[in-house]
Amino acid sequence: MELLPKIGWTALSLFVGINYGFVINGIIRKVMARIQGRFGPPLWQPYIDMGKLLFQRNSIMHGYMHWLGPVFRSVGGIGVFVLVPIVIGDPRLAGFSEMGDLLLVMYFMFFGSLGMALGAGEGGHPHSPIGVSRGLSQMTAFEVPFILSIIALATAAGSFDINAIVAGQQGGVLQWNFFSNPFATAAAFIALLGMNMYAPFNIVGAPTEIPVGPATEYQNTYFSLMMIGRSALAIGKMVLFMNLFLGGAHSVLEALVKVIVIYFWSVFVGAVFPRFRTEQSVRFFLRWPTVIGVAGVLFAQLVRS
Amino acid sequence: MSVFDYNTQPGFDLISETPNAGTTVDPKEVQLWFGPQHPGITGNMSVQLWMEGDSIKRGITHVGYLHRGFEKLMERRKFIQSFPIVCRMCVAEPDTTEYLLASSLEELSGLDKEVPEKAQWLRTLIMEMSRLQVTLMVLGGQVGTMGMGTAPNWTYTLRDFLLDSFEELTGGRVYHMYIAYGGVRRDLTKGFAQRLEATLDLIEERLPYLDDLILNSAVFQARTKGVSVVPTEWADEIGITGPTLRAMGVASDVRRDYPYLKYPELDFDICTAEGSDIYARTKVRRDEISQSIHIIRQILQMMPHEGAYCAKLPNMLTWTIPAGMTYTRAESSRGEMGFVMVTDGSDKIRRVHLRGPSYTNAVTILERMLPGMNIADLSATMVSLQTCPPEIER
Amino acid sequence: MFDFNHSNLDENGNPGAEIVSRIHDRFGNFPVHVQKPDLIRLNVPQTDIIPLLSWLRTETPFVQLTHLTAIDWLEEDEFELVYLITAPSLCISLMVCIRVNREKAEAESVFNLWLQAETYEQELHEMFGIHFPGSPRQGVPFILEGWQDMPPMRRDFDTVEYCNRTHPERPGREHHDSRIYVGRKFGEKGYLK
Amino acid sequence: MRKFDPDRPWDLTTLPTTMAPKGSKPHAPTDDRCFLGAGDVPAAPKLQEAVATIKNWFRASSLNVLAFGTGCGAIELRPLSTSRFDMSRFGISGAPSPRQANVFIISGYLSTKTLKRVIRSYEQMPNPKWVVALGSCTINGGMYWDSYNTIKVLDLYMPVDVYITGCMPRPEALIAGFDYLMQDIKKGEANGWHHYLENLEWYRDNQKKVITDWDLPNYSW
Repeated sequence: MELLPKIGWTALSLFVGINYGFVINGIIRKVMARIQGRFGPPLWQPYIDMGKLLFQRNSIMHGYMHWLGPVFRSVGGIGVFVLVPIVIGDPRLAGFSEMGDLLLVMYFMFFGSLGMALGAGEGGHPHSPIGVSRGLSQMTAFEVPFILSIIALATAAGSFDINAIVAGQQGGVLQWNFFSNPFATAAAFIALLGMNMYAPFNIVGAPTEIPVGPATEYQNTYFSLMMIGRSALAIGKMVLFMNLFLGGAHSVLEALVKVIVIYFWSVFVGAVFPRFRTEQSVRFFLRWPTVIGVAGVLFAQLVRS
Repeated sequence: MSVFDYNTQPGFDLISETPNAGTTVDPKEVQLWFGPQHPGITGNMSVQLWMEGDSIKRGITHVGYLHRGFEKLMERRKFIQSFPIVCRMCVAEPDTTEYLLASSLEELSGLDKEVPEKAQWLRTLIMEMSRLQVTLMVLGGQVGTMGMGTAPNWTYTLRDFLLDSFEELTGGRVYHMYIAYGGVRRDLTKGFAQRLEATLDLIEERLPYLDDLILNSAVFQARTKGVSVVPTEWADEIGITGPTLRAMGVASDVRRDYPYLKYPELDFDICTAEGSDIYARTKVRRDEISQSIHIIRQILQMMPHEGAYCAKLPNMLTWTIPAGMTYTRAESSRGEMGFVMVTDGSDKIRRVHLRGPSYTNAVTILERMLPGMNIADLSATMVSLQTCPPEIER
Repeated sequence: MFDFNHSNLDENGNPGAEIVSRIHDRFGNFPVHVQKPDLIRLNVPQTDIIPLLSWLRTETPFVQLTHLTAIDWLEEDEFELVYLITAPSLCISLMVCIRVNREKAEAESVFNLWLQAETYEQELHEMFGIHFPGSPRQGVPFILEGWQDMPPMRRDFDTVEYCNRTHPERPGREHHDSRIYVGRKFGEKGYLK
Repeated sequence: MRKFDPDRPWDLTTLPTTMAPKGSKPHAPTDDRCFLGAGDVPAAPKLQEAVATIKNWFRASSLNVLAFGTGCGAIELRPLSTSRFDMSRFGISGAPSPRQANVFIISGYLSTKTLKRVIRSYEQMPNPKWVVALGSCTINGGMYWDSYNTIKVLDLYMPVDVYITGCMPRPEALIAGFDYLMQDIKKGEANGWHHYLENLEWYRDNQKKVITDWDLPNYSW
């Protein structure tokens, strides 16, 4: 496909993806409210919040690095989103997936948080470094089972290319990695709980401990940029999980449904748990999920040989 | 004799808040104010922390943000004018302080023998309802400090149904001013018992779900077991009372030890737990909810339906009380509360001083538990000790 | 530790008689007032307070300091300090009262016996100006911040005058006595006799 | 940057965005390019009005309340935010840090010690911001009219947009108060924050009269 239309289609899908993230965010707020016995905010509340953030004024700035933090964060999210194919065999909705593989996607997932950490540290509030250290230690911990699970999938598919992994799962539901390698799936979905930062792993911005964490000093427009980045990253991650474990999607509708199903896995877990302490969270990920991940790698080797 | 040497803050001068001469400040140390503007703080107080990474090296409690000088104001008011003041001493649980004021002045004036039977039952009822609603609030707040929104929403709603009963009985949701000299202000309304019973049934029905969310939750147990242990030897040294003491396994309760009102006639257990950590204190609170429900049901059954609810009173604007000094106590949801009450024969209180459990819990105990604590546990610890700042500074 | 149990009752069924006679034997005849069965008030000279409290803390069941407060007897030019000591095993409290001079208000600290006395003494120092030498945090601001007047809980501190001087009022408000408003509505007296 | 026109108070775009009050030395950079809306091109009045209406609608529909329970009224904020009354229905939610809040609920009497922290938190909130004051105590001192440690009239020390009477106001009263606030914001009349900046010296004088150990900066950024 020509580069220019490709950029156009990717930008369009990014726009739709970010908006879908906002919609899902509204649904989540509503669902959480219903679980808690509340009526909940209107579905379009994320859009109103976004508009309000844009129309408030910033009153403080801690240097340009501080300002760049949300930019890095959004770049990370957008990077993940554009590198993941959305619909199988549709070059318009494949993004730039043939130009990068899983490792690049994972790099972008890490990159956003690192950039945010750099910017947040500039704020100077003690909550920021505490939140950053919490977030980075938890991230390093959940990366272990996640990477093990990805190694297992790559072993089975023989490649780190997402398109190849998706192609290997075609031909029936039982061909999905969700069923063909349950160990890798379990490890990755537990790691997903940590990535999505719902309870019990919402230790970064824990409001009763270190309010807002790294983002303590961030304000309106910074926040709106972070909302965009977070939305792109969340949808990108869900699409990635859909491709890795649920056999990709054959149509846009299928993709939308699978994304919301994967998303609500962590939302429902988050509704019924308090949060861990940092070291408990790290210990959690390095214990059973890691063992399951190793089992997933061995299982993949066994099946292959 | 002290288990705690005060000078565990080496080289630090508390008055000027600066390091003493000749000592160096650890460059890794960060000073952090936990409150007063902080969602995790209980009420309006603050803890000044010196942190090293995630863990606290030492800290000081600062109170006084809510000081209104109640005791000074009550020296200027007539006896009847003191009621609106005392109930604001502890916002969440106003009935205990109302009872303390009424009973201490009744004792000094000799009015206590004239309080009718029914008034005593009604006082017992409202004090137990008040304990129940605070305990519900704290039980949800305990897990709310650990980031779960579901359980606090449920318990706050259950508490709100109880507040409806308060409103029906007294006219106020939060501040009741129900207990008056010589009895109470108002009789039960028609059908009140049935409606309160329905609320109690609802609470009892929801309790198993709350258990699953809170006490039986693996994450909650991991967060709370063995955390913020109050050493048993502090019980005498610091004068700990209430759920904090009962969580050490000591069955101590003012309702049983210094019987007042109708509690001697009621059948209830004193809930204790072992471990003296946050989990034990939460468990004590959870069990007390069941006990309170049990007590309220008994009261509703045993209460006489006929009779006066208030004694014949002298003219409140010219009422004088002979000189005397006494101490009255009652069990609040946090522990022993008491009034030192002094009168001098005039129509005003000479001196009144509130003794509250938060005084020791929030300052003496908390400051001694801070070194080595993780900042993630601070908020949970404060809720489990039930620190209530308006009671400390009044 | 002497043997103390509920069988040592006086004719009124008051278990406190034993401890009172013990204190009288050891420290001399203090005036005693039995306020109620579980509350006994002792008026003690200032010099005897620390020996008495140490003895109570170490050799009797009276191990808890429940409360420490002060009363300002302006007419007699004295402060009265009230130590409320409780025996949890017996469920009896002792109110030990001492009088200190108001001009040179100073009393010995009981921080060495009970840890939480530190906070009570800090508050009394701030609110009454009673100094407890040796107690930590004497002079550390506890409740008030930037207070420059006399300690506010003293009887001769006039809160209304202070309030009118520092905190301005909303214009249009004439009185704070509700009786005047009621009087305008219901008659001159304002209330029914 | 254009001058603020008192005849057009709804026109929030005329305000300087970096908000450096007279006589203060902001340690925030004065580089206007970092701040959104600084380079607004003057548009036709009709268009400006329309833009301001849209902005105000968004601001009114998403209010973030600062988590600072200054007095007893804070106990009714919990029922307000939980299942029974649920303020999130109206787009009101909490904000743990003053940097992200735009509504300050003064929940009752203010002691002078708290007033200092309140002023600091208030100034740290980004503009536009609104103050809701609860209870009789903030209006005229209420039952604490003769207390030596509480202030009597809140609007001498900070601008108040909505007063809610009662001691303490019920959650329904709070919802009604928020409704008034939202209507005022939509009409562009809730301009207390702007009044504060314009009359900062007067407010400062009043504040320094009650806070005897004044150690705050000229303006807490």
